[in-house]
Amino acid sequence: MNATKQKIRPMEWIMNAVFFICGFIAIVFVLFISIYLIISGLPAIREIGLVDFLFGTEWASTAAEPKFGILPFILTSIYGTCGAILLGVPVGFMTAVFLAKVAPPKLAAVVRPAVDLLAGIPSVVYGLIGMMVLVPAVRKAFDLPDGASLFCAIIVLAIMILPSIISVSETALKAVPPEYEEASLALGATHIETVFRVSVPAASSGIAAAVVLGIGRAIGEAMAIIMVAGNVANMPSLFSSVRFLTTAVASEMAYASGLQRQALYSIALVLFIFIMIINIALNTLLKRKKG
Amino acid sequence: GCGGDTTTDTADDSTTDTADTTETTELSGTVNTNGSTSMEDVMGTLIEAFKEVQPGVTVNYTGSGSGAGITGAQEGTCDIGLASRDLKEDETGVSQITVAKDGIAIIVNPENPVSDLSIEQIAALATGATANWSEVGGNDAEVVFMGREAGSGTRDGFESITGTEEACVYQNEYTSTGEVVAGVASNPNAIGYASLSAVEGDDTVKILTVGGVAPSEETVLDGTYEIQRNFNFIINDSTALSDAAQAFVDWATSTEASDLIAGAGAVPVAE
Amino acid sequence: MTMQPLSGRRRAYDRVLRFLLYFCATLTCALLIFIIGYIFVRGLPHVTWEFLSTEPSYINDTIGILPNITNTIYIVVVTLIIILPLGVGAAVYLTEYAKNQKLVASIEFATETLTGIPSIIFGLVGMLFFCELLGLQASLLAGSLTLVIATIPTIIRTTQESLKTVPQSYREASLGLGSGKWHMIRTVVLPSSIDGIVTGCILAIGRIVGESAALLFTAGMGMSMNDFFGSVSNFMHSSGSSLTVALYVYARERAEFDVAFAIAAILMLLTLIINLAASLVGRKLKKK
Amino acid sequence: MSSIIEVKDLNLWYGAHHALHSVNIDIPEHEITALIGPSGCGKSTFLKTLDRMNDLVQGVKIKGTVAYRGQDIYAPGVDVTWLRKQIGMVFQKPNPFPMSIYDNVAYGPRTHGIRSRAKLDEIVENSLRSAAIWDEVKDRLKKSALGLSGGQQQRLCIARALAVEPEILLMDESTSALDPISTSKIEDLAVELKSKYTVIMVTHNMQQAARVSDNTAFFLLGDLVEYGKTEVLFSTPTDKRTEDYITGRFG
Amino acid sequence: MSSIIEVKDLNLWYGAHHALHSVNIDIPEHEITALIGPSGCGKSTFLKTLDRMNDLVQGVKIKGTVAYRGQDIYAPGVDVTWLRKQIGMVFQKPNPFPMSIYDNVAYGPRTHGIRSRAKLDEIVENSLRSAAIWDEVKDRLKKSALGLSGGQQQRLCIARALAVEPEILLMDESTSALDPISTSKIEDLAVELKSKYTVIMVTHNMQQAARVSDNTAFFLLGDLVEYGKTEVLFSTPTDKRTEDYITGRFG
Ligand SMILES: Nc1ncnc2c1ncn2[C@@H]1O[C@H](COP(=O)(O)OP(=O)(O)OP(=O)(O)O)[C@@H](O)[C@H]1O
Ligand SMILES: Nc1ncnc2c1ncn2[C@@H]1O[C@H](COP(=O)(O)OP(=O)(O)OP(=O)(O)O)[C@@H](O)[C@H]1O
Ligand SMILES: [Mg+2]
Ligand SMILES: [Mg+2]
Ligand SMILES: O=P([O-])([O-])[O-]
Repeated sequence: MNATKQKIRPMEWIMNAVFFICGFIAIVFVLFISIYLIISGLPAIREIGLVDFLFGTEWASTAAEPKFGILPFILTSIYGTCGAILLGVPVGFMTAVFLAKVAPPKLAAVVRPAVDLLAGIPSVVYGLIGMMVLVPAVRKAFDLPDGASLFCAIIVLAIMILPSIISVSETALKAVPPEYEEASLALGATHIETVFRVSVPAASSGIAAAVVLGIGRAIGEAMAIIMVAGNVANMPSLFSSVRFLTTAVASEMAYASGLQRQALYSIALVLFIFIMIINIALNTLLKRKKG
Repeated sequence: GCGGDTTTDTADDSTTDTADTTETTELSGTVNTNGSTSMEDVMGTLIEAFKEVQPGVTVNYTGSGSGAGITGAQEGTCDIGLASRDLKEDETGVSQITVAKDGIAIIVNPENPVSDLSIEQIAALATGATANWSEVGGNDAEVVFMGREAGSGTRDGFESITGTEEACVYQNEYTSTGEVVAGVASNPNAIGYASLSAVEGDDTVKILTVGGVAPSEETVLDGTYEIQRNFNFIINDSTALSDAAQAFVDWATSTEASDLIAGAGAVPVAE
Repeated sequence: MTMQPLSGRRRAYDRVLRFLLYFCATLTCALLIFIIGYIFVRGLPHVTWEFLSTEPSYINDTIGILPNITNTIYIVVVTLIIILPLGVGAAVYLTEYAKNQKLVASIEFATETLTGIPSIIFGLVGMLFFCELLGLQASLLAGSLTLVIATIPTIIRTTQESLKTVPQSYREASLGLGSGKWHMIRTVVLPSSIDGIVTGCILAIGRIVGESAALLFTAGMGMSMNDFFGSVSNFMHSSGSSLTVALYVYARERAEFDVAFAIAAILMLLTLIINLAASLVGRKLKKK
Repeated sequence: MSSIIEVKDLNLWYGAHHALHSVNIDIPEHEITALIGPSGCGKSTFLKTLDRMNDLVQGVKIKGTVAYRGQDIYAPGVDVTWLRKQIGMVFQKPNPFPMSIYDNVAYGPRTHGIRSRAKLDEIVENSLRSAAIWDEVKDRLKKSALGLSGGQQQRLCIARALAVEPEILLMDESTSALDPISTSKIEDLAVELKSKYTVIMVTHNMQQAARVSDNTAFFLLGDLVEYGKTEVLFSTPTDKRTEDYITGRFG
Repeated sequence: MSSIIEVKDLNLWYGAHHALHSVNIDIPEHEITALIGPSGCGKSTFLKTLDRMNDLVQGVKIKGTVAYRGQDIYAPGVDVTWLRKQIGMVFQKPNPFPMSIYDNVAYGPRTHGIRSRAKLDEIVENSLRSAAIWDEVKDRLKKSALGLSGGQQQRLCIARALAVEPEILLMDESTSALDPISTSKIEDLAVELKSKYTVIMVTHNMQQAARVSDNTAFFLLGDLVEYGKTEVLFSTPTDKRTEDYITGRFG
């Protein structure tokens, strides 16, 4: 019996080091992206001027006298996201309530994997259907010169955020302790009353998180909407061809050079800041749920 | 679209030809080319035929527009940049090697009764000065002008020849030749421009005559069809090409490749 | 004591909400069925053995997607080989070793942020860093490395989630018996969380297969066959499009819609398989 | 005293598992009836049949009759929401809703259509007073109920149940998650409440049953083994199994 | 009898929260010492200081000495894994590993380097016998431990702790999640074990402390209020607070 003689365990020591290195590298990746974006995004803003950059209404990056105003992109991204949320959230939320609380288990067991499938479909596939089905349909239905528009982008985005809204809200609804529902039922409330008056409020922060997540998805999507939005740097209106922040980067990235290219990095930085804000909101919501 | 039988024959010929001349070196490696989407058919054909010449070399083609080809060559993200326009003065550090000439076809939907326009009329349609097809002898319908993104060589060629730089009103800015063709094909009121090599023999769109001249190999070569430009390889001045890349450039700009280029719809320039 | 039936107002509330619930759920399902149905109907007829097993030819005017399939496999394999050890290791470090709670919280926040970053941004950074600065050109390797950065947070997070579901009492019991930390992790923690790790891995594959924006500018759009394992230089410099990028290119740039739908159908099948595998693995290992 | 609930030949199955075997029991009004027995014997199951909370469980089959004031509650056409308004329930773990204290208590009345603010105020105050927690919470009615201690939460749950003016209060081990001091408060409360309500409580704690209840029912493996006045059952049990159980050396 | 553990002036802080205030206690060998006190008084915290399980908690600060057989376990260089092998712990909720019964018991010995199959078989059997569960599980050693009932799981955990041959067994409310019959089995077991081991048990249940233990320590808000022979402490407590607590009318 000897307490002071500490056994040497090389494996313990090695694994500690290995895990530390893994953690360290992962962190470096994370920091790398953020720092890289900030560093490469700043010069153009400095040269163009923050106000001109953010609030300029004209984007003509290749003109003889180039203009780098990204207000059209910012507004398009905001309108597009809001539109997608307005359409997607009610449907997604109600579907989640249905799956979590109302559907017979067997039906839910069929629908849930289907929703997962919807979430797993690559965004270009959504873009393809949007471009082949939605765009011509919109052109005919509204008698437009061309169907590719903000409207199509909103619909495609709404469908794309549906699965994440459904699955995050459903998880939140399922996490509501059954005791709450029992208590409500025991007081003589009906099932539907219980769901909407007790379960939904109890899951509200989770549902809010789903909405915020949906916002993040929508604002960051590029490939699906580049296929349906027309991509002209117009100020947004529902049936005009528009560019989002993401598609602005995507459309010029391949050939941009000089200040134009730096301006794209600045757009990416603006996008990054949007995402950060959304993430902080998401984090506080999730924290509140835990606390 | 390319003519099946004859091209295959030519490819076979060239294989036998080069087998004699370049027997000495069996090269290997990967050559990445990136740029003009107008050059897609030409490049696709050349790459495929080159496999027979140098089986060990893989040539990859990425179609992202001429601007991207020039930037790619400058930044070193590809070995050979592809541009359907000539380099501008401020594009330094790279040089160009012309492989072919190509017409820029003005295309409309097959339903459109218009079949000939003058350059001035085209410019007016592009800038929105002419907003209705009836003004140029078509149906009473709004003009939908479709074109390419700012980095496109085709756009550069079209706008500079028609004198509409920065004045065009695009309903849609597509990032490739194929998209413009598909866009015009699907909209009865559309007009657009695209590489002749891409639309020759394509019956989903109608190719207009310009000032009465139909674009063809002859009219492009003799200059009577005015809307035309060069297909160029863009090479970085400071980094030497790999042996494989050099071999590809040499072969593609030699007369051996002429028939292939012509088969792909462009006009070979090698003598 | 007589029984009073539900008041009219309560009954109406019940009915209206119930209707909305069924309506929205039906809408979601209808959408899904339409998407799947449309893709399969338009795509599957063009999926032939020839289509799957050849490369495109300009001379013969044929299109095949074998190069895209092999490119996709390359990207999945290379990305996974890097992110698996790194991601799982980092997750283990964060949940089991890291002492400084503040540091852990900020790293968790950072990984969370990274999962929310749009892939177009990864594409941009990947192009600048891997293709230009490191001189990898537009290549499958650069694409894979870009995806490493894009997916590592997902792996870290799913692994962390499953490590956190291992009851603390298992750890206490193991340490209480005099185990060292690594011994505890190896014998108790990892075995109990393996299902979550495997599921996370499958989901990462799904994400890689579905990725397009980050690859478009880092891996190129080439359609010809690569011999990337032929030599080191080929491994480093092969470029080309994955299935999703090929779908984009055929649909947008070449107007080859049948090809695009055929690829879409294949991608749908892949997604289906990946989802099934994830849930099967999850269920099977859970049972054990 | 008259019986408020009469159970005849009640059998219950969870799928294939026969959880209650022909239970017959009459529960007298305005008294406290305790249900005791080892874990898994069916106490909770039985309690839940009284307000049909078992309806929520998948695959439950029930035979026999449960009459509440002479009316078979399993007869077709019985409105469960009405039944559950008559028969309140307090659960093992305090389960206040994640809302304010006021909203918790007002939840039931609101559900049943009371909208008037003044009326609600009155009901909330009275219920909280009846549950002996008014003084502790009257200054923080708008605060979240989750900030209360376990014992307070449980009394709040009782107040919430009382607010819909039930006739019967079912309590399923409602003190087992609480510390001794809170437990005693709730026991006192139960005794007070029996003047207005009928209380049926499940307990693991035999001493609690002995202290608080008027009648005790002893369940074992789904059988109602013995049922009678609490003093009698604890002092002179007639069934050997009851004796074994209550003389076990456990507290 | 001699003391196996001597605690001097032990103070513990969780961050800013001072959870143990200058605790002094000597724990005699081969006896059962019970720790009682209301919830949150620091019983578990104290117990965990004895095998340094508190090391795992973030932000813990400990002052004072804990001597195990005269050796300060908080001295630098002490090998915690060795210490934890000497001092086994059984937790409140049964926590068998999700492995077979055999592997659960063999886990400790394997950890400490025993590989021989015969040796392991012997240890497993002996430990399971000592924990009075051998007969119940001998035919299903290869089955998952999670299939056992709660009481069996807890005895399995005791067997697992015994398999590394500790000198002291710490039990933190190890019966509180169990039914009365399982509880009695574990109490009997604790009494049996004290011939070979020293047992320190935390309990909420004063009757259990009275029934089983030789010595009792009463904690209140982080203070060790009173410590002595169980009979003495329960019959003639010297501190008013102890008396108040043990004469409360709760079981
Ligand atoms: N939802 C259910 N599905 C299947 N079986 C169940 C269900 N609820 C309870 N049982 C089973 O029915 C029997 C009686 O359970 P019940 O909960 O009524 O016991 P109890 O006496 O309340 O026990 P405890 O004192 O542990 O609360 C048990 O064997 C239990 O496993
Ligand atoms: N990890 C921790 N971090 C911060 N405070 C803690 C921690 N663990 C316990 N405490 C606090 O220390 C005090 C003592 O806790 P401890 O768990 O020792 O009480 P206990 O006597 O075992 O109570 P119980 O009977 O409920 O188990 C409590 O106020 C508790 O809130
Ligand atoms: Mg129960
Ligand atoms: Mg404790
Ligand atoms: O794709 P382009 O040839 O028009 O640059």
